[in-house]
Amino acid sequence: MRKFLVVVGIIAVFLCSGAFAADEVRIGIVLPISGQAAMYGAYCKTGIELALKELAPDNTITVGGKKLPLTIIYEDNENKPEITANAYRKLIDQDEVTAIIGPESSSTALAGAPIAQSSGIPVVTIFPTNPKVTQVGDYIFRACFIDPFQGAVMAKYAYNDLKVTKAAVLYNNGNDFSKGLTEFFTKTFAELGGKVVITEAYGGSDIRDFNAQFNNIKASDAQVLFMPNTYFESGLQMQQARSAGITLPLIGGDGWDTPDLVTISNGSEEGAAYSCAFSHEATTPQAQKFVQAYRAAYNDVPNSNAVLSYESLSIVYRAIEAAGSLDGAAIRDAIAKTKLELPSGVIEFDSDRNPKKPAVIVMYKGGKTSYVTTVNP
Amino acid sequence: MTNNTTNIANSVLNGRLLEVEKLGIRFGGLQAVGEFDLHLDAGGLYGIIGPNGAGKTTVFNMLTGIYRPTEGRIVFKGKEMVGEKIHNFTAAGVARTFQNVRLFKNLTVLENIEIALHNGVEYGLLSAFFRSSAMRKKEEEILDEASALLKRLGLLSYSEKKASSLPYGLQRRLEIARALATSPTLLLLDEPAAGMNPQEVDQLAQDIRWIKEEFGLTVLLIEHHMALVMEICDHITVMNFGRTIADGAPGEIRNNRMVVEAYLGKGGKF
Amino acid sequence: MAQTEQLVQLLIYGIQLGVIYALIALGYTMVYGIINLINFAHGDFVMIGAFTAFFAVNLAGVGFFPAILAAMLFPAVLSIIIERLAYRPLRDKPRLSALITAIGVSIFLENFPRMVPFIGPNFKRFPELITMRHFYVLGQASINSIQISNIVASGVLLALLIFLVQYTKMGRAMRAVAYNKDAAALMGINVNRVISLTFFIGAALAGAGGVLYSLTYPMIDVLMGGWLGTKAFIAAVFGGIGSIPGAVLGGLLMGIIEVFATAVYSELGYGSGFIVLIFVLLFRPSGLLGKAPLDKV
Amino acid sequence: MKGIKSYIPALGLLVFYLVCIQLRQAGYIKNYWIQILMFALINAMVTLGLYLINGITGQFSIGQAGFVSVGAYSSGAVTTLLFNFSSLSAAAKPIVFLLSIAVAALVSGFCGYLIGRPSLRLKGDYLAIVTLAFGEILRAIIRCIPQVGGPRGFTGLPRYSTLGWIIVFFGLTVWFMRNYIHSSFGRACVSIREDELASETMGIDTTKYKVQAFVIGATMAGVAGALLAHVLGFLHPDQFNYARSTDFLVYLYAGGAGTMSGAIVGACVLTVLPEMLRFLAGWRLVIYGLLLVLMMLYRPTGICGGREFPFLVPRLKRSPEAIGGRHDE
Repeated sequence: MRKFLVVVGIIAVFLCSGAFAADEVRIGIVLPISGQAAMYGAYCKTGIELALKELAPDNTITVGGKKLPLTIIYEDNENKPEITANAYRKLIDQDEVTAIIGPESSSTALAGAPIAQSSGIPVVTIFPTNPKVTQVGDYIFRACFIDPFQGAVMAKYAYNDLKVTKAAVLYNNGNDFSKGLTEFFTKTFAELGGKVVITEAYGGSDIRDFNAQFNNIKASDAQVLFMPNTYFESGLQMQQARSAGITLPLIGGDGWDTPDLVTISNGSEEGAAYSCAFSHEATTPQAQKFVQAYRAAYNDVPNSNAVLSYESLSIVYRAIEAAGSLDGAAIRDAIAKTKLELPSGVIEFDSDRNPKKPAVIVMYKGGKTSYVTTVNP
Repeated sequence: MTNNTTNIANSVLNGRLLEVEKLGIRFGGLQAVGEFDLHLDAGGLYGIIGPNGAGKTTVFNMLTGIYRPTEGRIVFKGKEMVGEKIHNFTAAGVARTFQNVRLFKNLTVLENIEIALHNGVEYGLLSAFFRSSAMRKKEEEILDEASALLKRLGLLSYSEKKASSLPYGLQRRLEIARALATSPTLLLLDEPAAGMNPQEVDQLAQDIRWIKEEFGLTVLLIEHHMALVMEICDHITVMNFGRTIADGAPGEIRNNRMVVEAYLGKGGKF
Repeated sequence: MAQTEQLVQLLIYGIQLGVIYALIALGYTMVYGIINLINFAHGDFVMIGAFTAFFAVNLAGVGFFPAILAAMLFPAVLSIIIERLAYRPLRDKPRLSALITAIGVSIFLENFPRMVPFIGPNFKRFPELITMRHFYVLGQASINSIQISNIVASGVLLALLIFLVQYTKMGRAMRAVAYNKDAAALMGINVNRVISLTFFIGAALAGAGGVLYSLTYPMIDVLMGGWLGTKAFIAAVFGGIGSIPGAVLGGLLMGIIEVFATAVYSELGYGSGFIVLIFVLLFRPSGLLGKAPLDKV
Repeated sequence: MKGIKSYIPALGLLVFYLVCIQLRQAGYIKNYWIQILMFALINAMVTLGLYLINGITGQFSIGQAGFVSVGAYSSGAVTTLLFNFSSLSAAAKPIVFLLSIAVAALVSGFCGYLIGRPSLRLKGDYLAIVTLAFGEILRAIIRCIPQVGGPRGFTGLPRYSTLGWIIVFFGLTVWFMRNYIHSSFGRACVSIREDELASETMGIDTTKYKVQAFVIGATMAGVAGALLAHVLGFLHPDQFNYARSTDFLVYLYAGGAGTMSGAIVGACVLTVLPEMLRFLAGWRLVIYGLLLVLMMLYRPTGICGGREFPFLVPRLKRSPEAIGGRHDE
């Protein structure tokens, strides 16, 4: 019985620990800090921290003429839907945050977004490319592009720039992002007059052997190979494809956009092209400033996760300032009216709360990415 | 399961309760038992003896459906039983104990008996889920029946004890009680006296006779303990190397040269 | 490529995957054979082995043989410590308590290195220890130097294991303990030592498997052992858990079936491996080479 | 008197619900904790199903998440694809919701039969592997069904499950489970765990009861899955992977596989624990793993240590004639 009381006491302490001072702005960040996607969480954190350092070096935010302290609360979602729902609930109910940034993937964003929508808390999700995420409601925004756009971009690139008509696809049928890009690439490529002659799948990020798939692709008459997968899967795939004797040009999506890809693909990425929001060669002052600041802080080139997180926090921070209050609806409206110069260009949201921004196509050359072309929506 | 019902069931049968003809089983290439015949009349007390590895337990396993014989037939109460599942043998009225006691060790004495009363349960799954009044009534009946049976066998004061906590002799007795709870007409006892001291064996002999009469059973037992078998059985079958080498009344067996040789080698004597 | 060349090529791919499954499955089977424990943390020793080799090569600059040796030793020693601390106290407790402990150990082993700064959650490239060369065996079907080294290394390790189990005193002791722990103890066999040794060997094989796996698919991360371990466990059961030849056969067949199923229909490729497994178990309930447990009556 | 007594647990649950609701209204309990409580009770239901299969019947299933996914997806299909839930009238909503749960129960129960029937020849770890494989096959199949979103996840499910619904179904699950276990059928299952051969010689059709346990356990998981689907409003096939099945196994044995209380307490404690450890950030799962090991070392029989809450054991009266005093013979 005594033990029972102790447990009840502990629980009570936890339940009551949610009381905060009112004149403080809290922003919740939901990221995969543990679990299989933890490295993305780590990248996102670098972008958030950099943005914070630039925007609020003294950890304050000016709301309606008053300078208020700003607190950033990170929550782990293990990249799992249920845990994301819990993280959202905690941030909204217990920490009483003003806005939420994250999570990073579609399958988790879709579990969290309805909670924020019904609680009237504005959210900028970082990297969920599934169009359905922002369709949850008017409080839900995203920083990245959506699958249909990016799929179409790569289809156009293959058909118009590479001038090929027969494509092969290797995708992860356990991954929403990969599946989405595959669908829209196939659709647009067919509309343009090309044909996806072979689609091979694999069943999840744990799979590391793609030889059987490449064996089939090699036997097909495809002229380009589209691999809209994560950087580590694609890094291995590039190696195995080359080792299996596949010499087709390789193209992919922004899942490839991280310097880590090269460390895994080890040279086999030469000539591979992909679409992303941001090229670190971009010449705008915002972009250059960001790349330099990032390099100074982390001694690395920023990847998509870092850029998008940086932009997410900037959007939310500016919107709270612009709204001049901590009211959810006011901030939501301010986010919708965003017009900011950010590293990947001038960010504005369309009526579906997706950012209107062009995609750039970059190519790996000598282990580095180099700018190829820009495709507008 | 009262005294009367089982008595009536037996008396209806008049004649052979169990007929086993040319029963045999092979494991791989090994003929474990062959050409085994057995005829049991209702109400008798029969024994099978034989040295270790003679195939006695294998016969029991075939008579209870655990092994499926590769040849021969088993007719119980006029019904062909070969190929039936174990629980159908039990439902037909064959119950057994095991050489190395196989109680539900972690359950109470009472629960052991209640499980064996399973076939008498008439309520359905839905009644169980909703714990209907009919179900509760039946459960109370089962509880009473189990308690009554335990009382008859002198185990009632142990009913809430874990089966494994009972002394060995009582575990054996509980196993018999559990077999009785399935309302058998034929009870097979596999070495009931194993591990018992002489006093306990004497008590067991009395018990077996008493149980047979009290519950109106036919009993077939396997035993090493020659004195016990000779004392209580009406008819004895002797096995060696999977075959019947002799059968008859205890007096005949005692003087059968082949039996003596099988047990004690040539020149032996009981 | 012609039909037969295709088949030969797929078979080579299947064997390449299968030998690694087999090596890891051996550890499962040995631990299971001795103490009936499904060591859920076994897959994580694959990861630890891979990381050990990674650091040995990158920090000390050693070659293939010292790397694989280090990758076998470190997890092996670690597994003895874990056995001593986490599993031994539970040996007489219900079997499933040890299983849950193993799951806890696995969660710990997967998440602790992630928090260590120089390991972290990121994927790392495994160094190239063997120069990649292709040898054509039939038409365009080829086998490469890494595949050959996998097959040879696994073969050597398997031969060593069989020698150890069949022809040494310790191996006899292991078999005795597997057969009957109490009787073995009465015969003067130090059961604790035998169990420790089994964990040692199992984890060493897992570590070696980790190196070979990482050579073939040169990318490592802290969670790499989870799913690989599960696959190997399935392979061990498929072949008949507790049986050493069974683990080898199970692993090889798993690899080959997976590759062929994927080649036929990649959308369900990895699911089809499971379907085959279920069917095999329905017809051989104790796995391919497992002995049916004899219910002594 | 006796009649009232048997309603105490149900009344207790009702009081618990009312207290939760009142405290939430008064602002003492945040929705966050209500949601965790909902997940805890749903997990407890799944674990109870597993308890019947593993704890009572002594089988070894490690694919429980597969049954949850079947329930979740099939109920989602009913509310979202068959009916357009949000356009239904307020009166029709609960009916459709209940219908979806019934469908979930049927479909997952059928899956339990599908996996239970042919694999009963298998023992122990072989059975475990088949259940694991079955769960993974289900996941692979769900990925190939575009109607429920395939790998992109099933979106737009109505978030209709409330604490009230969940408490009702949790209460029913516990009650049904208790009644089943303490019936002749439950005893038959226990006897299979204790000694399958002896059980068979007691006239028990062990095959039938093993299948029955599988079907009931799967049904409970399916109902829990249906509730879960309508808490989250979103489903993804990878939510129900092999690692999730392991979670349920851990809930069961960490709580104590010997009793219902163990299953319930294990699921609740281990659902809440990771949330309480949130302040550890990245170290959370490291500590969780350690705690699990320490708990099994110092309390190998689980949190409940084989004890059962008294109201989970129905009492029967022995008639005096049957006992006839304490003297034997």
